[in-house]
Amino acid sequence: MEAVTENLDAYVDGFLTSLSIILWSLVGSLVLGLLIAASRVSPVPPLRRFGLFWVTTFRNTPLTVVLVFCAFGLPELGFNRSFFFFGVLGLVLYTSAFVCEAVRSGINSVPAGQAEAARSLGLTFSQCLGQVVLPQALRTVVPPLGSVLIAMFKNSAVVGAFGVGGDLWSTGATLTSARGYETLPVYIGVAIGYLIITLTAGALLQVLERKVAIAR
Amino acid sequence: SGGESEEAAAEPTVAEVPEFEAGTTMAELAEQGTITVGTKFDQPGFGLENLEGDVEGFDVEIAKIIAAELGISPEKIKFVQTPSAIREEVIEGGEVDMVVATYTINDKRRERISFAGPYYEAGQQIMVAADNDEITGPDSLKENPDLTVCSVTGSTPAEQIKPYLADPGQLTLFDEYSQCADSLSNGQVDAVTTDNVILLGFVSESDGDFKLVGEQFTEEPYGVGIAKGDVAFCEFINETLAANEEAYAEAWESTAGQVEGAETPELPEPQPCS
Amino acid sequence: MTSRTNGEPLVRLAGINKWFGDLHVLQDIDLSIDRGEVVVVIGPSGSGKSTLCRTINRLEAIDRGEITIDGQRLPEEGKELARLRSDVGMVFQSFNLFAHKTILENVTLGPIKVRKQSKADAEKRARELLDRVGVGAQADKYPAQLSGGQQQRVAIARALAMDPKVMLFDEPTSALDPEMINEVLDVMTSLARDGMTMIVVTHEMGFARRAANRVVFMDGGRVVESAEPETFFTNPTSDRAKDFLSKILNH
Amino acid sequence: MTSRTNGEPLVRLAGINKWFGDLHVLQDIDLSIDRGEVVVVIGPSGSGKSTLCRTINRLEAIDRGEITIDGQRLPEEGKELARLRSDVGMVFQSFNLFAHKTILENVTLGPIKVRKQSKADAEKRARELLDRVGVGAQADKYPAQLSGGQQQRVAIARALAMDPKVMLFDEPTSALDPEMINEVLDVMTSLARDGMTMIVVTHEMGFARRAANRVVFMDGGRVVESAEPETFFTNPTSDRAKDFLSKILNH
Amino acid sequence: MSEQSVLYDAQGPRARRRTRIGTVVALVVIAALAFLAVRRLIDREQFSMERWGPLIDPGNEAFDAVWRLIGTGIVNTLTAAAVAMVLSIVLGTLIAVARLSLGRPGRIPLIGLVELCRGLPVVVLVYFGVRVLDDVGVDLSGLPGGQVLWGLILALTVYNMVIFAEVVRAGVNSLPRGQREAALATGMTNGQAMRLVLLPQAFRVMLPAIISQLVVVLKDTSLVAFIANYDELLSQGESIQRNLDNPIQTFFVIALIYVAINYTLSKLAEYIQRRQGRAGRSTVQETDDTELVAVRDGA
Ligand SMILES: Nc1ncnc2c1ncn2[C@@H]1O[C@H](COP(=O)(O)OP(=O)(O)OP(=O)(O)O)[C@@H](O)[C@H]1O
Ligand SMILES: Nc1ncnc2c1ncn2[C@@H]1O[C@H](COP(=O)(O)OP(=O)(O)OP(=O)(O)O)[C@@H](O)[C@H]1O
Ligand SMILES: [Mg+2]
Ligand SMILES: [Mg+2]
Repeated sequence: MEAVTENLDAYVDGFLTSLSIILWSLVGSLVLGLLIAASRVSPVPPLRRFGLFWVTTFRNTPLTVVLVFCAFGLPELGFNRSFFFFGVLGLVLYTSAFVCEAVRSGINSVPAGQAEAARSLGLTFSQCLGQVVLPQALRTVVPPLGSVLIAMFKNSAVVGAFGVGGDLWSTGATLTSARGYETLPVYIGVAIGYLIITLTAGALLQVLERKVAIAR
Repeated sequence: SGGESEEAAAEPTVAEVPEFEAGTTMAELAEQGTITVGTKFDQPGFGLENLEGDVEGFDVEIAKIIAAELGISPEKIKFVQTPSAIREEVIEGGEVDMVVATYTINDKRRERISFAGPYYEAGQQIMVAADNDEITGPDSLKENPDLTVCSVTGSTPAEQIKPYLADPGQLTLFDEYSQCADSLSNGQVDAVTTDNVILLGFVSESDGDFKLVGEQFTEEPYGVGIAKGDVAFCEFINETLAANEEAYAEAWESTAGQVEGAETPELPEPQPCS
Repeated sequence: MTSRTNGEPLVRLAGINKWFGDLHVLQDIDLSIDRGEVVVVIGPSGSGKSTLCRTINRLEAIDRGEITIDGQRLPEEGKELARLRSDVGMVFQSFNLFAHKTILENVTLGPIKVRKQSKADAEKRARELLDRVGVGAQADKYPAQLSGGQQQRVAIARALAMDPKVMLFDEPTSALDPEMINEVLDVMTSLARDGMTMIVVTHEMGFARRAANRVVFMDGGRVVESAEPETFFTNPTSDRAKDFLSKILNH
Repeated sequence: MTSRTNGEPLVRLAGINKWFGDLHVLQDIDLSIDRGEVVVVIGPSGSGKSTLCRTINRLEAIDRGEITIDGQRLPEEGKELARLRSDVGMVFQSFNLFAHKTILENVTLGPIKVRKQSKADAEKRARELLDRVGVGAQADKYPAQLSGGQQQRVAIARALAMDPKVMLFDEPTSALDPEMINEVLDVMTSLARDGMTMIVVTHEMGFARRAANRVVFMDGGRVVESAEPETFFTNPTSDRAKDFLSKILNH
Repeated sequence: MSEQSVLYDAQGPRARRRTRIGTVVALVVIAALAFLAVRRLIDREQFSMERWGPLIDPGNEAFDAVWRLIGTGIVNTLTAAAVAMVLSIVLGTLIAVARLSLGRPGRIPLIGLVELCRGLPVVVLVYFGVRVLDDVGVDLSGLPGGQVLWGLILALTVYNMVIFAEVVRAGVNSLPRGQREAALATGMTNGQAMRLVLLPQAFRVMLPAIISQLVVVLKDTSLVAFIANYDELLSQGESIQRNLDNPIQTFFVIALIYVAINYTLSKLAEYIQRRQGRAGRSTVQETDDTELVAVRDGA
């Protein structure tokens, strides 16, 4: 295991780079996913269809292909940004489809009777949404949304292969092939890095789930 | 995939019924009548897979010369794609009999495998867009930390450019040089660095969009990677190369040598086998 | 009972028609309910009772016809609809208490948000109403912690807190255990005695006999019979009502 | 009615105790049911009726006491338990038909897989039973395509297909629309007439009067009263039974 | 309509007018965006026959070779995906049954395994499968298809079997308790109840989740492209565009193929569900819970 101990600083750098990919993508995919979800449940048919198109496209395309488009297709069209930007963009586009579905199914899981009861009291659309539907939807959204985001954290490893460099995944690649370390210990190190992220996130998610849990 | 090369070069004469000492790799291969060779599939001039699935290039021709001496005709060679990062592994794992893949000889690698050759002396250089006057050599990178340079994950050039960088973030890594070339052409990176001959291939393909700048700043002797400690096979390869001067020159001229400004090299002195 | 009628009916349905796709669920319904009148709607499953009830506060839109409440035409949307709905109390079969709010919050939500009452006023009145329906002690619990009968009584208190002109009940007891049915029916009976105008879809014939001024029998989306309870139960005129009563009463 | 008793009782519960965590749901229950006897169990919600019913085929394990069926002690697990369960038919409140199988397959599954009957024999018998409960025409449909009353009658046929020695019913009609209750009760009444031994948890007092040999009243996990229906309904001895009857009968 | 009812009231004339205006605005905005995108593509000569010809013009000299490569790619992608799917469903079901029937002590190592496999990026597992296994001397090259294929299959199986196990377990748990009890009451053993009653229903209920996981498996085969050589669809795309220098066009076609395959898979699931729906709705409410599970593990 000296492969890991000798290169601890490389691992730490990689870990931090991965974290920053994750944080940017987290913000991006939540915002975009909510927007797409809003258009999917809006009463305006073209928006709904657009939302459906978006979800169908990005759910059915491999992340790798999305990233290829971002890293090689967009520059071909004259959009030049850093590979970090393109990597995060690809991850955000891909994840937004899953965020959208998690949010939408959360909203749909609120029994229609709850909204009917609210309307019967004379609550307006926005009161109904803010007082009754969304607070309850939030509680059902948290677990699947958490899983989607944790999956995104894991998917961030793929971004590393698209020119970003210096993240946890490509640290592994550098150590093995350029510096000639054995693959097994190096990638056990990489795996531990990701486990730290995903297991921590999983634990936080459980705490959050318990906080928002509802007695039914 | 893999496959046999077409008549890209004049085919070396295949030895009739070669005799080898029993138990050697040569005897085994000659007996078997086939050989598996690791090479690159994405490197114009050295090893590039065309749409039909055949590989073409200098490395491929070198492999054919060696195979011919074993009594193996070109169509009996199986080419396997070996990008930089997996070359040692495939040799260690016995998945290939040898690797001819712009493979720089160095001591770190010698810990895991052995090299025959070198069969070519390359050197690392820098390729930029034709209209780029800002970069004149590796030192320009240190002067301007905004410039980015691309190379391949796990390759020696990627390691060797690092001292010339002001900031590690300047280096972009992909798993194939062709991706670096794409990124250079669409402006995502400012330079690509690796061995000059590889770069020459891209320059010639680019219709004048790319150029090489500065002198070569390293020495990259290309060797044939073989199983560690197979001295007999190593010596056999060295002898074969030395004995086939004409085929060697022809191999160069029909492949990498077609690039403008490339001179036909002399076969370098072999390093001792170990 | 005619004494209760003073001029204009409180709820008036005229020529109501509604389709679900191809299904004609309400067919030319005409119905007037006077101030203080208690109408029980019965009929076989799928006959359109719930749909009828839900059109009255426009939880279902109608396709043809006109509904007026207290002389005012039922608005189709927006603030006006919300205001009108606040005057029509509704009690559902499945209670539909807000699962994320306490009992007290369930009852005060409407008064505070819709009637703009102060929190203190709303809570005071809510506690009175909860006491009246017999669940005052549960005010700080969440709905899931209450029995079905208790939940339904809270739902009634929630509707009452808006001081509605009319109350709609859609099978308020059919999701309840037998012992709890009576505690809810008792609250409803006392409401009826106090002069509340009520439209009640139910299978509880005892309640109909005891508290209703009129029984409306529906079948296949139409009002087939409409009569005083005594007349209806002892001497139904239509075959369909006879058949239905025989099925439901002979055990 | 004593004529039905020939020696040994068919089901015997002796000193049964059961806890759910801290909750003592069955307390020292002693009960014997003779061959051909029909016992109706009534009592308030939570009094342990369902639990009692479910201990008899060990869907709930007991903590103390002994249950024997036809002289044989109830096995605790494994193949012997499965064999014994196949002799005890059970009908649930929520029907629990196998949703992925047709009506016919629902009825033949047990005979084929447990009794190892041939498919042809099992189907012949299944069709007879389905005819007997009046749903023969639905044999090839799936459960979801049937009304609740029809589903419950299939569930009875499914239990009968195993030729059980005793049938357990846990509130078989309380998930049904009022119009469908009678069609199920009629099937049960005819079963009782044919001499089937039955233990029935129900709130249908009409059925208890009509078909039961004995009414067992439970409260708080204990058997509080056990008497012939006529005696029980007209002259209950315990206060709790009186209170319960008043709650449930006065509407 | 049912989807909207929790959010929206029945529409009145004003709401209908607002919706109509919204529709027009949305259409205009979408059209404008599409126009800008197309113009950019034209500016960059992305519609030239030089770039598209080899992909869409059968007369083009490279056309046959390109589609032969793509064809091999599809076959290889489907092979890896299909084998991994079958293995992970079978193993996943076994794990689920074990987890459902074992007592607490037996369950703990299983839960540990599940957490470990789910905590790692698939790409790391694929790396272990195709590179590390080889390095530590596990030789799969004797199997039909070779080391890389089986390394990939192994990695995808390990990653997905635990997810399928969770899906199947959730499916069994979502069935009403009464289904199992009715089976036991009929005299079936625990095993019979599981096999004859619970699992068949769990699979039906979880079909959407299972299918979306199958889509994930299929997509994940492409991860091998930058780890080792296996000529699946994405790798073939890379080698085509290396020769033709038309990344946008090539990867557009590649993406389209992925979407087509995956979309067909999802539609197939819907079709099967609808057929079953006609035959008999399941005992549980299908949409919400299973969708949630599907979404949960989908990404
Ligand atoms: N949202 C809907 N979409 C389509 N059809 C519906 C809808 N709601 C009700 N229906 C159908 O309309 C008819 C009348 O339904 P309704 O619920 O009003 O009957 P009901 O008399 O209340 O019956 P029950 O006693 O079962 O509650 C039924 O056939 C029902 O299936
Ligand atoms: N699985 C369980 N775990 C914990 N407590 C239980 C469980 N099942 C039943 N109980 C509790 O045991 C008591 C008796 O329940 P049981 O269902 O036998 O009553 P019941 O008389 O059938 O009531 P009902 O008329 O409501 O069906 C109740 O307090 C109930 O909450
Ligand atoms: Mg109804
Ligand atoms: Mg019960």
